[in-house]
Amino acid sequence: MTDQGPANPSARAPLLQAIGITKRYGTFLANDDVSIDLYPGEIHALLGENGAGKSTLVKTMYGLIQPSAGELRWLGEKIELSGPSDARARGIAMVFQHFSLFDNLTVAENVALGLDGKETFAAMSARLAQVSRDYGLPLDPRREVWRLSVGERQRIEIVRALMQNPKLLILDEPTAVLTPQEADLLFTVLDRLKGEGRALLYISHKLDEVKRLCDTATILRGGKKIATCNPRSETAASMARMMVGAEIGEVKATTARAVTIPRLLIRDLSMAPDDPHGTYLRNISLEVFGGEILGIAGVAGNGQDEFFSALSGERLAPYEDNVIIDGEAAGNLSVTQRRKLGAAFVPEERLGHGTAPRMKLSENALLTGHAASHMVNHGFIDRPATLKAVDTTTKTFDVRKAKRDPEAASLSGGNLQKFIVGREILREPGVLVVSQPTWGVDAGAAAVIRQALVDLSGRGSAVLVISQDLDELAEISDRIAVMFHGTLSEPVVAANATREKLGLLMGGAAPETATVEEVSHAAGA
Amino acid sequence: MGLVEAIIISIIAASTPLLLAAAGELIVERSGVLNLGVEGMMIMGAACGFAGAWLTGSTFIGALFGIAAGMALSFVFAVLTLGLAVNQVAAGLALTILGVGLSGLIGAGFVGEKIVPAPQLYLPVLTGIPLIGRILFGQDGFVYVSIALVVGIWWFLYRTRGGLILRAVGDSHTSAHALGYPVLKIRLLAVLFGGGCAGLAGAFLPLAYTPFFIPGMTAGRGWIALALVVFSSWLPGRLVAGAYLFGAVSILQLHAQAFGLGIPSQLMTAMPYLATVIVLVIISRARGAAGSVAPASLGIVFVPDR
Amino acid sequence: ADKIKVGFIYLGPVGDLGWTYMHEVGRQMMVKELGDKVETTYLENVNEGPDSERSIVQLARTGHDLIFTTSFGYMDPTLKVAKQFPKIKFEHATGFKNAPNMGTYSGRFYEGRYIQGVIAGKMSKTGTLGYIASFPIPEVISGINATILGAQTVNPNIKLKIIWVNTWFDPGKEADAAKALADQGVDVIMQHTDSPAAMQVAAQRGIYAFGQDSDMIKFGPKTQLTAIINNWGPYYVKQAKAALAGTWKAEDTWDGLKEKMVLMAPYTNMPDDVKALAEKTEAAIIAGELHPFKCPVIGQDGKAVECKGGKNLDAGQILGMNFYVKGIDDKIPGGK
Amino acid sequence: MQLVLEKRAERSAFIALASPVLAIALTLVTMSVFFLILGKNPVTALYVYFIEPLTDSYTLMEIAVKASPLIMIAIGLSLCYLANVWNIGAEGQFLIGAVTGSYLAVVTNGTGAGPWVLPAMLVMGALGGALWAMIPALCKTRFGANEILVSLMLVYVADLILDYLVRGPWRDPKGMNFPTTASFDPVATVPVIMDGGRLHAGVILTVLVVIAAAVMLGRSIKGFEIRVVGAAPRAARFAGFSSEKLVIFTFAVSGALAGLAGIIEVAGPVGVLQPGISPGYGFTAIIVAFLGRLNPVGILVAGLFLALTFIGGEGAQISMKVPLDLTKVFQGMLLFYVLACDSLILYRIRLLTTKQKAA
Ligand SMILES: Nc1ncnc2c1ncn2[C@@H]1O[C@H](COP(=O)(O)OP(=O)(O)OP(=O)(O)O)[C@@H](O)[C@H]1O
Ligand SMILES: Nc1ncnc2c1ncn2[C@@H]1O[C@H](COP(=O)(O)OP(=O)(O)OP(=O)(O)O)[C@@H](O)[C@H]1O
Ligand SMILES: [Mg+2]
Ligand SMILES: [Mg+2]
Repeated sequence: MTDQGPANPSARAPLLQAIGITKRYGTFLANDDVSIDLYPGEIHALLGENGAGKSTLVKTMYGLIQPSAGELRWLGEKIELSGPSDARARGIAMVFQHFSLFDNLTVAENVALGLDGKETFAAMSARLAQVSRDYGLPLDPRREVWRLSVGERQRIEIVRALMQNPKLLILDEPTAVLTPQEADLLFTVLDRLKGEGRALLYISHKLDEVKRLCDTATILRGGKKIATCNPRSETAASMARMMVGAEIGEVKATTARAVTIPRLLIRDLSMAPDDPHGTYLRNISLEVFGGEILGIAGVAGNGQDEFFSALSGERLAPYEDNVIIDGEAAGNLSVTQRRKLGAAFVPEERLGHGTAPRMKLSENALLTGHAASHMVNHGFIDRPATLKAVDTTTKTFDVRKAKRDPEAASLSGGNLQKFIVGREILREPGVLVVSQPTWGVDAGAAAVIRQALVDLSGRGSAVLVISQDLDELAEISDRIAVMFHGTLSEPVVAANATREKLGLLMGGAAPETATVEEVSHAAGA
Repeated sequence: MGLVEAIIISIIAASTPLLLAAAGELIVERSGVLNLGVEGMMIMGAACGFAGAWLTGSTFIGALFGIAAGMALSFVFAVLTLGLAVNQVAAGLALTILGVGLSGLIGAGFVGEKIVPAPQLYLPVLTGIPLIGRILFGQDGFVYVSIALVVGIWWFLYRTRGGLILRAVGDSHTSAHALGYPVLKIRLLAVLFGGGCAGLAGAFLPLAYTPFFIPGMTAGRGWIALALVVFSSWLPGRLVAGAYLFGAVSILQLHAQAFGLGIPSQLMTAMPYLATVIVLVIISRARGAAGSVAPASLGIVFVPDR
Repeated sequence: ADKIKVGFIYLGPVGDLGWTYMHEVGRQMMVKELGDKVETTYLENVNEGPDSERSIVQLARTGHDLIFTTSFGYMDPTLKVAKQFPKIKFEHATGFKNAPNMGTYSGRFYEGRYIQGVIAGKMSKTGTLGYIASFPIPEVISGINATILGAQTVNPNIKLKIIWVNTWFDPGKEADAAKALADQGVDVIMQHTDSPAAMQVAAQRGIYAFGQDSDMIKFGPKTQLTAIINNWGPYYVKQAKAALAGTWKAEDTWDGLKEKMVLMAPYTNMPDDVKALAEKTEAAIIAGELHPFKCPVIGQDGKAVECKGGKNLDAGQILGMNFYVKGIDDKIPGGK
Repeated sequence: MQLVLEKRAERSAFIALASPVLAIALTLVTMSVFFLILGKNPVTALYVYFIEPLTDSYTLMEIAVKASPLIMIAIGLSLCYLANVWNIGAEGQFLIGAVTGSYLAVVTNGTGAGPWVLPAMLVMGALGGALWAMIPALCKTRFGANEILVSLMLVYVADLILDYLVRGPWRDPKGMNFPTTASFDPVATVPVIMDGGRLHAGVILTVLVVIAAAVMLGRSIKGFEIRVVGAAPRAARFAGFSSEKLVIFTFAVSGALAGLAGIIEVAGPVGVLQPGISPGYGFTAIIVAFLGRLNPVGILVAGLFLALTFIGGEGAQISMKVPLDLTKVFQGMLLFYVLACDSLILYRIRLLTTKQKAA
């Protein structure tokens, strides 16, 4: 962390100015007259709920999309970016929210593709080794990307951006997939870049991170700029208020959280992954009681996906008593049969996994509802019943949408997530397994979802939450376990689980011995 | 000329149109596009190639006509699948129907005409070397072009930046787009290249193989070329092996009959197709563990955000 | 009638250079000879399955008086349509079913094959002939037998290598088969497939070949020994005239060299004595002195085939031929 | 200038209706241009192609007869394609269905067997087609082999099996050794249901298949399963639908329908088993499936429309003496236009001038 206070913007000339940027998709305004000034030697945060237009704005700055109105100025001069390579040529680099990597190509080839090819491949490779050593971001240039962990992939993105020696570096939610330790490492790098006099634009949903790191923050809401402020003189709550435009309620614990019998049991589950890039699950045992929320922390790619599909029945466990739902051995039962036992599941990926994007909400209600509700009679679909399920979910969870039964893809991320969680909770499951319930969801929607989970457990259900967001887990879980390389740690009572302790477990080290550096290294391996 | 040498020469000739068309399709598929219209582009290449050679008296110009015809047809495909994001399977099949019809119309006037076949290389000393002389130094231009093409494709894919970009586009069009590569333009070029190769492959038939034109003379070779690309798991080296293997099976079954081996001719004729199925199964199975080698974006439409 | 409409159903495209093409040549000859008196129509590429009946009906319904259906597979549909349209005259090529208003016609192509056999037997230095065969139907088998019987008259030890390509038409494959034969030491190639591909291969290899369906001398000026020409024109003219005159009758016509439905292209690229022998053979066949399937015909098992026709095999035996004669060292595909 | 597509937030219902009309209009315009170039009167030509066949009962029946196998096969294929399973070997399944169904006709020929023969033949045909389709299906589910290529390669093999049988073991003993089975007995023949033409009972089966498919896709959970697996495979798995089972199911159904179409064709309009029983129905049906937008009713209309172009094309050969290849060109073009116009359902098209591009 630097001790240096926020730079005084007015004293220096801005590097890049966006003036009155407007981006129209059809009739929808993704950006509406947004202006922002970025200064060298300064980290500027860009905040906003899901769909506020953050990515749209930075893609405009990177030349990837063309604004419908407004202009960019580079060192005071008006510029028109014809494309990303044009932006790169001026010294603008970007780390994308959704990785822009090529799985079947090597690290070096991926990096080469992000550069403009003026040097030979050999020279580029040498420089790659140099840069990654300099910034402490080790990479094996010959490995293919699909073999790498998420953290390593993020590293490629960052090194690739650094190799352009950029004057302006844009990072779109870079810490979403990192362990706290990895994130700390990244912050060190960012501070160093700032010290080198570069401008940084930083997008994140994690407000404490922003407070720690950034000198200035611009807040977007509904495509419009709401304010530019100094994050250090704001509180997380005040910034969240600006983002959402309203107070965000605290999650209230329900009083009746009587922990009863174990409703979900996992017994010595070991499983090979079905794709070659996956993680082996090793000897996982766990009990989730009725009335409790058990959180599973861990860096993405440590077996959570495999664990989720073993629980949901998308993949069958080796033995039927590996998974026991409400007393029934379910390890070899299909998803549908498990749902019939009263289990419900919410996967991490909203579009394409939790829902079929191009199908209507009523059909998406049927997606999980066909198993254990009255939507199907003798093999035929009861249309009115599916529509009614949509209406109920809409009302109970405040799902905002343009019409009664739109396609899933047309909903914003937060609203779709509310729909999916609501769809499952309204079935009053005895066991709910939910993965990343609020991933990339804005604060308002996140609060609604978390409250619903707490309420469900209050009604006696067993809730298993897989999440990378430690704050979220701390807020709602009763106990927390950590997943690392396919193994699961002993759960600890949430009240005793400090960030430090969990962070070390997430790095796979026994808490007493490991140092931060070792851990982050191990997490990437 | 010994029997073995003669058989090898026949195999090379039979394999050449397959290799030419498949090499082009390999590039197309590497860029992430599946063009099932190879048969249609080939037969157009045959009709126009013959027309060109007959009108000008030059095999070379004929070949250029063939290439141009294949490219023109592939351009129509590109407009649909790249410009209008149309389903590639459907568009490819439609392309074949269109190509067969058009080639019939164009070729109708040339049926029964005759041209001088493409000359074969003759180098005074080298061609005379026993056994390998004719094989290495006595082929027609198409054969050398087909080999050069595959070597060139290998070099391009693995040794140049352009090739790296092409592979990247086929692997993930979203990432390539995010990095500022013009995905659709690159695919357009790939599709046109594939069309040109298919056209050249088609032109080979009336210009070198059987120097006259008849409607439908490609007789399903375009489909075989498609199978070869999969067979090769999108690798140029294996493509050569596959094409020659296929040529070898189809030639050797004829020889087996002439030797009077007494196997049902239907079974013999079915051999290459059965062999393709079996090889497909074997490679797919072997690949299972290592993950798919197909370009990850193959056949998926891409519509860039702007 | 002073004017009739004549329709043709073709199996292939008119430009196939082979079977369909020769019917088309015949049609054009009819148009040339009869001028305004006939109006002709053809439907090409008519599949032998479900489409053929409709195509024939379409011609029948659009005022055609005389309809030629030019492939074996049209037999049943033609018969069916003929029954529906008793006033219209039908002629079916190469089949064996007929009706009061449906005749059949075909050529005795085996006569030409026999002459080719004689020539080939003389011309071959290696003593091995090559035969590119399409499908093992009787017409092809009788052609193979006639060939070897002819060849045996000049070279009792003649050998025949047969390749079945399972297609009437795939120039590439025909060329491959020709190459395979040439590579195996064959020096005269005969074919029962439609394209000139084999002729061109033979030309490249400097060996001999015979044209099929039409005179292919253009594709092998130094290669073609002769060709069997399917000469449908005169027959078409004759039948159209009969229809015009009202004298048309349903008949089974099976004409050969004598009636000029089968023609031999000029004998070229051979020494005079061979040419003379060929001409003599042709003349003998025309005169009825020589029959290619003169009894006894010895089968592969060495026994004489039953002689149903008195001196020769009868028409049924030839039209349904399903055995090889002695001297062919091979098996008929699918045969028992 | 550059063509740019913009995704619509929702598919446009209006364009879904307007697009086929637009596509046909464009085809007609293009055809007219062709005819003008060929020196023919386009109005007459279009009349011959599209109207004349509709003006008389024989050609109307023929349209139904021609369309029937196309529609039946296309319905099966549409299930595959909706589920993202690429069966392009329906031609082979058609042929094998014809073969397995004909087996009974061949062995009972002349034995005076009862009326059970035809129903049993239809069942055998459907089973044969389904089993043949199992080869690519199992190669895909077991080994991950690409079904497009396997199913396609098997077309050639099926063709050769049929060929082998009718030239060898199944050859009509009284048929002068020509490559055909004996004509089927009346009990082995699909009955004609209307005088003066070939309209046969198989057409009724086709209509039933269309209705069944429409009900299944629109109303049943199985239809939903097919659509979900095709549209979002992971979501389908999450819903508890197995994509592997569905590969088997859709291949089996489409193989069975193709096989059924095959045996109906042989036992109906053709009446014997012989080479060349299919004028490429299996491939043309792919086009019908797409023309009909993978929707049963759409396929019904598309099949009839394509049959109309075939029969109109024959009419044009007869009365205008235009070559058959022209009809093929029109068919290819029609499909292009339909596909292109359909893309407007999902996307909006904008033309950018170079200037707008920079702005
Ligand atoms: N190509 C597009 N067409 C139509 N709408 C789009 C397009 N791209 C983005 N949008 C819409 O624009 C809005 C802003 O999207 P953007 O990705 O900029 O949000 P964001 O602030 O980055 O959100 P998140 O926090 O989820 O990343 C969203 O409502 C999104 O649905
Ligand atoms: N100038 C370049 N820019 C971008 N990529 C390149 C360039 N040259 C080569 N490549 C790509 O880099 C990869 C490796 O290239 P190259 O063989 O030159 O590397 P290398 O380090 O010399 O490897 P090796 O030691 O195996 O020969 C190839 O995939 C190639 O496509
Ligand atoms: Mg974003
Ligand atoms: Mg090197």
